[in-house]
Amino acid sequence: MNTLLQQAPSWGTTLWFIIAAVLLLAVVLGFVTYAIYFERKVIGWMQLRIGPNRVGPLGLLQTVADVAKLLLKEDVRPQHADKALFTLAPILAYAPAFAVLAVMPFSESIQFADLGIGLLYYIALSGITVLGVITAGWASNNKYSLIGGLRSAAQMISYEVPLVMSVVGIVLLTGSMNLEDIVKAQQDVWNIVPQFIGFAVFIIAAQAELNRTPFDLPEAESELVGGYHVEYSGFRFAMFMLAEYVYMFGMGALITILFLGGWLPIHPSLDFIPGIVWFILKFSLYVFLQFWIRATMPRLRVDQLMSFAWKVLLPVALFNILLTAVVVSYQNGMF
Amino acid sequence: MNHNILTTHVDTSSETGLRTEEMLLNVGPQHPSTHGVFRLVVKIDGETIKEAIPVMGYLHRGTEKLAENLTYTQIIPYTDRMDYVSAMTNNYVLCHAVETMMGLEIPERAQFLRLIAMELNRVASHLVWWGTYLLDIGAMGPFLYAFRDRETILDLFNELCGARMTFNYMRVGGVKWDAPPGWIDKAKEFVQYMKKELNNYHQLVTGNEIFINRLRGIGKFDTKTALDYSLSGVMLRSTGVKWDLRKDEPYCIYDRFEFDVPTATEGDCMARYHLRMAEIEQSLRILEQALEQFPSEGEVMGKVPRVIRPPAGEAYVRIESPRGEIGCYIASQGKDKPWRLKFRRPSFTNLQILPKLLQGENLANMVAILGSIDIVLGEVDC
Amino acid sequence: MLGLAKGLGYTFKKLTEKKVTHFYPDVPFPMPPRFRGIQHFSPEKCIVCNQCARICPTECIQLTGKPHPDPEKKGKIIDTYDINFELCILCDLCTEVCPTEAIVMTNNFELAAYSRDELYKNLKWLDDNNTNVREEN
Amino acid sequence: MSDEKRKPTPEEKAAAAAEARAKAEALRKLREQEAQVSQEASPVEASQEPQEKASAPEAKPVSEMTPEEKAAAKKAAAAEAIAKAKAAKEAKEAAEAEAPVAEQQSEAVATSAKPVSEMTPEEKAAAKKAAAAEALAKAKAAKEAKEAAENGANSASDADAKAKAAAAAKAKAAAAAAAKAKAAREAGGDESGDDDAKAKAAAAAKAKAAAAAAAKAKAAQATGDETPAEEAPKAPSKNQPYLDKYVSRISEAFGQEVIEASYINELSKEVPTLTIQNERWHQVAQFLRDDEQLSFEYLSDLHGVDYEDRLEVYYHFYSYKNRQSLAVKVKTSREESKVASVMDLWHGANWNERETFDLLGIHFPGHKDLRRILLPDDWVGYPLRKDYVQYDEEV
Repeated sequence: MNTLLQQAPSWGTTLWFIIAAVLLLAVVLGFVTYAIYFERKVIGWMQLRIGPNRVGPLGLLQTVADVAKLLLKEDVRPQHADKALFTLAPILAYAPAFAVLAVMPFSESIQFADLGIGLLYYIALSGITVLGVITAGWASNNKYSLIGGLRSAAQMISYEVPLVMSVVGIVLLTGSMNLEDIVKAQQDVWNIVPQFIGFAVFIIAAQAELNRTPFDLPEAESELVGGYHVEYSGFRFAMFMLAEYVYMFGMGALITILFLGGWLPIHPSLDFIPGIVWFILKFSLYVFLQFWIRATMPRLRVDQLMSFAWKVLLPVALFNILLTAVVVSYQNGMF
Repeated sequence: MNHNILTTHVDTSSETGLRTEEMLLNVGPQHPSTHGVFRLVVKIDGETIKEAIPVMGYLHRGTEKLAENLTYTQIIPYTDRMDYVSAMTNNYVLCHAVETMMGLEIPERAQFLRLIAMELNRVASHLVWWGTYLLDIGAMGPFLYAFRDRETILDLFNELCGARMTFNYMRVGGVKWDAPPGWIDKAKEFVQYMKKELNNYHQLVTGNEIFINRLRGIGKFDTKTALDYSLSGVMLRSTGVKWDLRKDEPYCIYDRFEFDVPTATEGDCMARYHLRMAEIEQSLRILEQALEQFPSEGEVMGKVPRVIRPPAGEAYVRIESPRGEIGCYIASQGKDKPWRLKFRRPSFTNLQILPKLLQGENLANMVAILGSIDIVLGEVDC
Repeated sequence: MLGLAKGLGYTFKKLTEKKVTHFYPDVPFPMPPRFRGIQHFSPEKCIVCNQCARICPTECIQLTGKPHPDPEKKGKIIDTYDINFELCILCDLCTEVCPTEAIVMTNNFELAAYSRDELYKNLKWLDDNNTNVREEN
Repeated sequence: MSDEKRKPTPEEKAAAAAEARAKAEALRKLREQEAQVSQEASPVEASQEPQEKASAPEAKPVSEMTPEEKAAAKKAAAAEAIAKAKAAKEAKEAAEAEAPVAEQQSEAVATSAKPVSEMTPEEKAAAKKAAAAEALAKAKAAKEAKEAAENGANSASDADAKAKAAAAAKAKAAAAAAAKAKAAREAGGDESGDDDAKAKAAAAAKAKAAAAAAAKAKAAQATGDETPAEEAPKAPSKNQPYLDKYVSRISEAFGQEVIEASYINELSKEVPTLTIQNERWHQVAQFLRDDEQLSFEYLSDLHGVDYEDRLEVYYHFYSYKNRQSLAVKVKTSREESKVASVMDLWHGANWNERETFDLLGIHFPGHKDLRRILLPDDWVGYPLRKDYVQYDEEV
């Protein structure tokens, strides 16, 4: 892939890019389909239900059926909605979530673009998603949507800060923003050990970034009925759902890379297992944690959410940076 | 609705020139957290509630008017549909009112069956509350755990009277069915199970820091306000008034059993949460004793005239429903149909304090406060 | 944090616990003997005393009688008997007052229909609804 | 119905008095036996005692008192309270002394009755005598069970404060000299009540024939018999004293006329029930809430009833402080139905009044937000009225 990127653009390379993108999209869609299935099953089991089991064997085609239903649905748009923005919003939400996947090194060989500043790229792009959410909230011309959209803006922007701060420690340790370098630097010990504080902050902030329990305020169904996507239905709604899960995919991948050693095995002696399997294992662990939390936690309140970000997470993240800086300096023999 | 809430205030900041406007938000009639068809018009400034006006009546079926053309036996199925989460207490309050007027003797066994049914129903009702309240707060798991256990109670009721929610179980002078064989043992088993399960509930929710932070100090009021607003049940007890009609004006055979009336002094949502959980415990305690002492034989229907005609006059009785004080007023003219029947519905009366509690609160607290009042819309609208 | 962890522990334990889901449409749901389902009506037992129609709180029962075909016998026999299941609340009062147990409850409860008109059940339908008849009335 | 409930007591008393006067103890024995059975018997039986000792005519005014004198009820209550307090004290003493001879008791009664008769006019004196008799009954019971007497003392003592105030303010002020003269005349002795012996002599005017020994014996007997009956309260209903208290407090503050009727509602768990004059309802309501001894701070229920010739609003109050219930009814006409709102006193009345307005069309002047609550705003008519016909646009 990297060699392709470095070639002069031609029809041939463009075709390859498109094929690669479609392939990734297919993988991601497959993930989303089964992430939703898995989520429903896991939460079902935890709630003593059996989850989807009607469509296909063990209900495996449930999500497929759901998507088919959404695609076949009438495209409803509120009369007084802002037409252009209303149409644009789902795309705006989905596109960046998908674009961030480009820099993810899923294994040593599977990576689409090896950017030197992969981490920065990820963070910068993921910030755009909030635009889609806020646009959706505004364009729907619905009060619940608006509140949801604005909550979302406040929340995502606030949590972006501790999220970024928490990974600075890793950057300090590794001395690189390249995701592949970061993984390779974890050869001896995963970042979760030296950067545990950063990990804790990151996982909490990531939860908020993803708008998932216990930070699912923008779509809090018991308060805001459905938040920013309350007026969306059919395919447009599917886009939002997709964005949410793709974003989760991205976040899962990032957390695996940053803290869990990416494709590296748990012990060098287990090297014979392909890296991608390790990656998927660690990644699934995170996704499972997501569902587990969702089955357990109640939701925070807006003001608590905001003060938590600024008064707890941010100072902790800053402290982590300081600590890491001191340790790194010490190791480098500055003291 | 000609109310000044409809006028929203537009404000222009003198410094920035930014125009801000209050927003009217219709919460309901179809909203996940109103637990039925209840509408709340809130005027919000940002997410702060400036004013709230409850609008109800979407479920008004005119039970009181219908009752004027029905015999007392016929009214009983209608009471099932008032507070459909704890229909047994509704059944009882009507029968109790008629029995008080007529001075009827209720057979011992029927008394026990009534009490057991009511207490089981109280547990079931609080379980529903627990589940739905946590759903309001944003946790979806507890709902299903609570409903699983409630299911056991409903199955017990199904065996007892052939229906899961609309029991139509009690009759003036007794109850319709005796306990089927083995039912008492099943109930005993459930009580033991529930006692254990209750600890799990606490483990799952009560200690949860997010949950505690959501509830503590929210929806606070003091005893004076509670009395002023005619609050009853847990709403009143959460302010420190030790008042439970089961204890203080014993009806049925509650005076034979040992139980405590849990009270709290904080008067906030957390206090009400703890009280309801403690009430489940106390109900289980009563059930344990009642099931133990359940008479091995006896009639379940007292001697009742073929046509029930309470003497001319009026009566008002009140009992403790899971939601508070449920009252029944009957004005009789000596006929077989009531001249006027009125239910004092605890949900309706308790809901009155909502606009006061919501003032200045965050929108997210709205659901927490509304949920902690524990309303059933079938009862509010009657 | 301890509270959160406890909660997580509880839900994790539940992951493998026995599920409580009923496989309802696939496996019929057994109802206890006293269950109040759709009524069964046996015309030969009915003495047209009208008590069921009178006790019905929603007035969903309509019936007419005709003179006994055998002129020797007194009384009436049932001619038409309709229950409107749009109104019926299955409160059990009609079976309670019936002196001959002509109308009894069954354990059947599936009444869904695509049209409201289908919910008017006549004598024949009620007579044919003779499975799972309740024994204790 | 309301008056019927109230009347029997004085009437029966009067009847009993007449009988006592005319007849001998044989009848009394019967009544004493009855005392075990009926609750009412205890005051009835007790009221005979002073009538034997004091002169008979005094008993008569008891029955006349209610219709005639405005404040009579209140005073009677006050007197009752005093007597109770005294009786309780004496009962205690008696109990402590452990000399439960009937003679001492009758003396005790006489002494307790004495100061009362000194300070009030004839009716009041009579009332007090009646009360004193009750006290005697109590004293007897006390002799049997010390605890009972102490309870009586407790209950009487809170009544005592108010009763004394009332009696001192009104009863004493009532022309003491004339009263004394009258009382003296009626009692048949100049210095009646001054001395035990004299009181006894006066009382003995008619009942002299009934030998003291026999009376004492019976009294002693009665004490034994009465014990179970004494557990049930002294009045026909256990709530009668409360009703009396409410009536006296309210009529003291607003005059008798604000209470249109007062009775114990036997059908409704014996709740004291008052019918209050519509025009002054709001003042009375305020008094009900704010008065120290009433303090009905909780409005349990509020609703209306259509009686075809009138509308009634029914209130059910509860006092958490005193642990007592009270039902109040306010009548209004069907055509121009108006009952003052109590929303400013009990917020809990807010929606209940709206509901009553919605369904019965009773207006509550003073309510801040009287709109329909359950029915749509454009609903025509008031469904719970008996003549309601649903409005049909097409007709």
